[in-house]
Amino acid sequence: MAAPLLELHGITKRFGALTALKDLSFHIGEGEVIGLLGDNGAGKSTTVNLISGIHKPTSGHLSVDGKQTLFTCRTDSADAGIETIYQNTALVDDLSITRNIFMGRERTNALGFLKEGEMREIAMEVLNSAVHISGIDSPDKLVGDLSGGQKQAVAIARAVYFKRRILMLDEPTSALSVRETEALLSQVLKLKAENVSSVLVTHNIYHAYQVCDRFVIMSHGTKVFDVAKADTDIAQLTEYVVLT
Amino acid sequence: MAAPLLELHGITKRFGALTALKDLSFHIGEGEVIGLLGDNGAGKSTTVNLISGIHKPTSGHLSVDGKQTLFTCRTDSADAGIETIYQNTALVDDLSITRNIFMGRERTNALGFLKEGEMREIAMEVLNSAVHISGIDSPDKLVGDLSGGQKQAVAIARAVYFKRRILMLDEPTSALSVRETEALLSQVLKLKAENVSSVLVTHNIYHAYQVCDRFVIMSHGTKVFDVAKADTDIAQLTEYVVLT
Amino acid sequence: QSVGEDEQVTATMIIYLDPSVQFFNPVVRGAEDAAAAFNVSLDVQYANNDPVRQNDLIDSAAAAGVDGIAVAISSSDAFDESICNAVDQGIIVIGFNNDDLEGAAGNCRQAYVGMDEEASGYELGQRMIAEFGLEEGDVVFNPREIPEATFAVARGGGIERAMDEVGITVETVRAGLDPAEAQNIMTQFLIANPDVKAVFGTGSVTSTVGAAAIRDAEIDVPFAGFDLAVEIANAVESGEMFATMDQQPYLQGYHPIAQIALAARYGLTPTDVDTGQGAFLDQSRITAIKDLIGTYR
Amino acid sequence: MITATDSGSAPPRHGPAHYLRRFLANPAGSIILVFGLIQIACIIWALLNPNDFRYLSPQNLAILMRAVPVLGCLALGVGVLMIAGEFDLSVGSVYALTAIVMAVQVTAGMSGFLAAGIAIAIGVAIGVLNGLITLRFNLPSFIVTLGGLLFWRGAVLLYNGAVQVRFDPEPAFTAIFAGTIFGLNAAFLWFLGLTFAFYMLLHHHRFGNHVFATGGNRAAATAIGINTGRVKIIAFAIAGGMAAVAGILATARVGSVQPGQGTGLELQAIAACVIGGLSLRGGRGSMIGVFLGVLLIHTITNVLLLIRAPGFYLEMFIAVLIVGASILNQLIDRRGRA
Amino acid sequence: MITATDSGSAPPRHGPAHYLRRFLANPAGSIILVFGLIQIACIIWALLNPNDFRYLSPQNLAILMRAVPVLGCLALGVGVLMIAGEFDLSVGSVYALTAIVMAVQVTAGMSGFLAAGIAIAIGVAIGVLNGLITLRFNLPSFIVTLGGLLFWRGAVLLYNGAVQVRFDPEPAFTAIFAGTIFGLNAAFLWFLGLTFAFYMLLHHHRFGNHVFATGGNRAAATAIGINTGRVKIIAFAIAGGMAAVAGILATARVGSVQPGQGTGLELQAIAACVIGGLSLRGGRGSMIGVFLGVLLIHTITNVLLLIRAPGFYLEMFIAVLIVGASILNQLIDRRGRA
Ligand SMILES: Nc1ncnc2c1ncn2[C@@H]1O[C@H](COP(=O)(O)OP(=O)(O)OP(=O)(O)O)[C@@H](O)[C@H]1O
Ligand SMILES: Nc1ncnc2c1ncn2[C@@H]1O[C@H](COP(=O)(O)OP(=O)(O)OP(=O)(O)O)[C@@H](O)[C@H]1O
Ligand SMILES: [Mg+2]
Ligand SMILES: [Mg+2]
Repeated sequence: MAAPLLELHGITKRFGALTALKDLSFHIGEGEVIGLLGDNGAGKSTTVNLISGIHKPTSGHLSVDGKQTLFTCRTDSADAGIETIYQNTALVDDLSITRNIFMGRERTNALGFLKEGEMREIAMEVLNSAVHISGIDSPDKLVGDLSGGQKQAVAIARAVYFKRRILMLDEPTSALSVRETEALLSQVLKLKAENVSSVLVTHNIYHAYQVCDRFVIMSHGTKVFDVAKADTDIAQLTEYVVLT
Repeated sequence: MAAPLLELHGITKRFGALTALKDLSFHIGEGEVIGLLGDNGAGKSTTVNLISGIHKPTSGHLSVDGKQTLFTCRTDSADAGIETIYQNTALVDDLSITRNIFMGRERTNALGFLKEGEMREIAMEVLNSAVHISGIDSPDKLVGDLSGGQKQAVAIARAVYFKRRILMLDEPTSALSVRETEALLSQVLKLKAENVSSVLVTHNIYHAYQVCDRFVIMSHGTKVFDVAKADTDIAQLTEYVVLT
Repeated sequence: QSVGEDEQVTATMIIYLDPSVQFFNPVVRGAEDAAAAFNVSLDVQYANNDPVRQNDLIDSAAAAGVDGIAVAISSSDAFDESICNAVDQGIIVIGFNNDDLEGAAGNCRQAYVGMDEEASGYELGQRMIAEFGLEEGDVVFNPREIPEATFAVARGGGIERAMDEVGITVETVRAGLDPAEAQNIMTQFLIANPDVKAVFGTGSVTSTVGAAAIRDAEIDVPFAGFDLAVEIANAVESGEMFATMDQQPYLQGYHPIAQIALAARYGLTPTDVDTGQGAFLDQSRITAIKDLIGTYR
Repeated sequence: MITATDSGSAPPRHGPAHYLRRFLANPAGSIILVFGLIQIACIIWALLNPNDFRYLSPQNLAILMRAVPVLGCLALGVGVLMIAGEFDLSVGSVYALTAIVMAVQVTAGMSGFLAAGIAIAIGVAIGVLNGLITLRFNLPSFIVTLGGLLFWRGAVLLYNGAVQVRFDPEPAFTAIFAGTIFGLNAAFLWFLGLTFAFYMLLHHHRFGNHVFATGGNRAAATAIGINTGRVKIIAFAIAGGMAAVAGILATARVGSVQPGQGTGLELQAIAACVIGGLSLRGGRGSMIGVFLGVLLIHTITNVLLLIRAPGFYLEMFIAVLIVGASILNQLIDRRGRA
Repeated sequence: MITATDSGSAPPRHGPAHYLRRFLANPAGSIILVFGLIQIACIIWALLNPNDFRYLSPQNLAILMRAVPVLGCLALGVGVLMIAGEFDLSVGSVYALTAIVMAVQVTAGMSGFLAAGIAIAIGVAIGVLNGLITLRFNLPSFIVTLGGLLFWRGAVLLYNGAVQVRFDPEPAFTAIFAGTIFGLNAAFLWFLGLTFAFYMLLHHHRFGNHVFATGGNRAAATAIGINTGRVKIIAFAIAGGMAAVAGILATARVGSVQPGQGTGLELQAIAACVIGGLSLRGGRGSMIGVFLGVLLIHTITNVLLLIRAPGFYLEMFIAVLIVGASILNQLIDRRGRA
């Protein structure tokens, strides 16, 4: 088999005196959907941020396509084809939906001036197709005026639109309604069919079981279980998540 | 039957041009657990904020124990015995867990000086009993350094500790792990046994069905369904939430 | 006294405004020349127009153990205690540029070197009245950089006294220290008040831009001011400006330091010096002085 | 979808209230309205009393055009930086320093244009330095640039002592920066042009989008891949460079530089920005707002001088009117949203 | 539970690095360390060169005690307000105004104590007014108090003209506010006492908890039932009142008031707070930090004066040293957290 898309090797991450991740290793294969599960404070978001280049590991390293590397900022991870939906959504409240979606990846002409009409249209289209969120009548609305679920939908729309090789989803459905949650999960499967891998962080084991191919369960900053869907069932997963 | 604990009468709430709630009426009985369901942007959080005194209605009014009233600030609703877990947690990141829990309701001596030792002990106890959250080793930790679920646990601990007559829970489990979610739901039932009413906002209909006595389903700012648990089932609820 | 023939005398000069005020350039130069001539180790400090800070400076100089202090006594009351403490400690204190309004009776300083700014304002006012025939009922304009600063109160007060005597009204406005902004404000005032019969600068900023403001407002009135700068000298020379008042600041720096050195080394008693003779500079006198501006004038 | 009206399927018809509301939803909407109302009041009054209130006299209009650009250029630069979430208190000192350097060089025989270029380069360099210290050591820019305020003010004295410097450039220089073009003051045209350039840069260019994102939520902007450090440093450089431009315009006009000039301009520039609707916390505002904020401050002073308000207490009236205009702005703004 | 060490069940033993880290985790930890280091350096130097560097001479210690309280009191008040999330730029003007009013009243025959009470009442009233305007119209306090800066400076002139006023209160007044008690300067004792009072109020009293909550996250504080408007107004009142206290101490010491005094003090006070670790965005900081910030600024000036640094460039040195101290502070702070 070819080298995995992305691999973590013995990653440790400390915040001052607190060790959030301890010697964590796992890999993400091509077209694979991984469920990253674990208790609150287990280190799931820290792992996602690390893979996105927001946090730098205290020790350990990553490899992309088998080549050892380190992400020092978000641009590095974007270059590696990683797109992330952050737990805290990472949106700028004072900017419009369109501008949030295209933030840092604006469509511009040769001089750097924005193609506003074009971006606006795409934004509207993405919002309507990727997530069927209600109540957003205009892509010019400020993100700060949206409801919790609407904000999350914008973050999802952005990541889905720019996805390339790996999509990281940190509790993407926490504020979503039943209908939108279903839509998102089927998006993940659709992307998988397009050979985009995903890492889904969630506390809902049913959702994870519904779409994931493999499960990585974390506890207190370490990996305690790493199993393919075929080799496990919901009961066992629940047991691992709850009891470790 | 006695007058309900709290009743909403024809509440309308506008934000500028947007009508978030339109002629909304429902009531909360004594010792009743209500599931407030609905799509993203349906107006659930707006309803919760309104009952908590954060938003003032554009028209309509409330009644508490049958007496007509209007909450103009959070203190009014606290006087009426309402305690809220907000969707955005409403915590001050730069303060410690203890200070967040006792914010605005500090234990002080006659001169207003804080009884820090006492509050610290209670905080620790509440965190350990109300929600069994992991990773919080000290109530002196700053809330800003906590994980998403840990923050939510602090907000829950605060509301549960100060609960009196009605507990409003706006998507309280969105960031919680399986274990903590179970703990919270059983808390709600325990409080019901102590005659504390609850309003649970959630997108997880299974959770709602597990603990609620009655369901209010909202769509586009209006109530579309109001039904006792005995008269419905999960399938019908899902249908209403998803299709309206 | 305490300092030997070959030892350095130490002295601190304390100026009440901030270092960017041009007026004190010749003062400092005079002090430095005296320091070089009399083997004095001199440091110059600036109080930035804050009496509390000036107290700190006097006290700090005393604490550092200098032999003498030259200080602009810009307040009649604020520095009495600090100066008396320094004198009690055996330090020679000489006032310059500004003195206690009660003179030697109001303060422990041993001598004063300077002139009377109120008097120079009064003199300029009288000369303008005489030269341009200002009369009762007229209005004159006297913009002030910082109206509450001592120099502005004294000079402006002198002008007002001269005008009052004839029944002329003095209009004033805060102009600030920024020349461009001062010029704007003065121009706008002149546009609004076309009946102004004469304009008086107060400090170096208003005196420098006054002629240009009159030009901008498209009116033609006489103008006079205070202090010396190349622009001011040019304006006086070209006739755009009637005259400017100077007070020989070089001497206000030279004398105090020289006197401190002589008093510390030989016990000579410091004495008052009046530097205000020959303050009035008009077209007839300006050319001779022009080249010395910024150094000795 | 939640709609504002119950009009069903027919396209809703909009009354004037609707358009007013849409106009006010524009970030600079309410300040445009306030400014417009004040101008209309002044103009009507001036037409009724042409002799007592010479607001519309050619001299007064000329003064307006000459007076506004200095504060205006400072405020544009400071405004960009404020939107990016940082302060620059050193602009007043940089303004004085660059002007002095330019004047001294011209006196020494350099061409005015070259000297102006050097002045701008120095301003930009100081801005970059402020930015590097702020970011490298994670300090509040308030402290760093307060240090800059004192330091560069001292550097002025170190460079050329406490003496006023004459500025006598070639006539072409004066014509381009202080002359009259098409009947308009050249400095004012520069200011207009720069306002337009900054408007385009901030509101319709990629860089501006990054500035708003950086100031609005730095953590989110970083998480999404914007190099917020670089954005901030460029914004610092712009503030420093615009301080130098202000110095050039002021010096070309007055023909001399005073070492103490520019004191307090930093607060005035920030005030103009805040009046124009910029948030002190960054991430919010518009360049048109800054432009009108500057014009509003000047109009207020101008009107007070024209109606011969007692000059001694002028600042009191200015204070009252500035706060009053801000209140009016806020009330209109609230009405637009409610 | 996630633990820092792998030590298993035995209680971990702590090395000095552990205690240093715990000390630095204290909000004022790193400024205490920076201040201590600078003091130790000065003291060693003074002991080695007792004649050239008279840092430890009784006279110099007396100056320290006389000089610190004025800026100190201003900074304490401004600091409380900054933690609550607002600015007050008018404190310098309020300081001058209240001092003038007090001096004029005493000259007119009033008792010094009564006049001081009136001064404080005026300061508090102005603070409340600032607060009401800021909150009622939802304006940035920056603009409102910038208006206040200009307005009250003008009011000084309106009240008593541009003349300085003698202050000759009863001897008891001078003894209590500027005399010597137990060998210590009375004003300094007041400052110490006020620092302690503010420390208790902010860090161990309910009100302080509300101040931190209001400044840290106003929406959350409101949602949880804190009357954030009231908290802010009280904080404004404290800032105004402390400006008056600073005026009283300054006037009692100097014996006269100048109408222009106090210009620029607002920025110095904010600088002292920021150096002491307060955030410009509110919600963070400690009163001990403010106290040490003031002492640090003064120590720097004092040392420069004692070594007779050239006054012409004094502010440049001060700027460099302030920024340097902030950098040191930040580096130590970061080390404590890393
Ligand atoms: N910036 C930080 N500073 C200090 N501690 C942090 C920081 N970020 C996270 N932590 C700590 O690291 C641990 C892991 O946090 P993380 O956010 O990764 O948990 P998580 O698994 O995502 O939890 P949740 O399910 O609640 O989101 C927690 O104990 C948290 O308190
Ligand atoms: N402060 C506000 N200003 C303007 N519009 C707002 C504001 N708060 C909410 N809204 C709008 O009101 C509508 C209802 O919002 P609300 O937060 O009540 O939804 P919700 O039912 O809680 O949704 P979710 O499940 O996503 O949390 C949304 O369309 C939202 O955009
Ligand atoms: Mg997480
Ligand atoms: Mg909600």
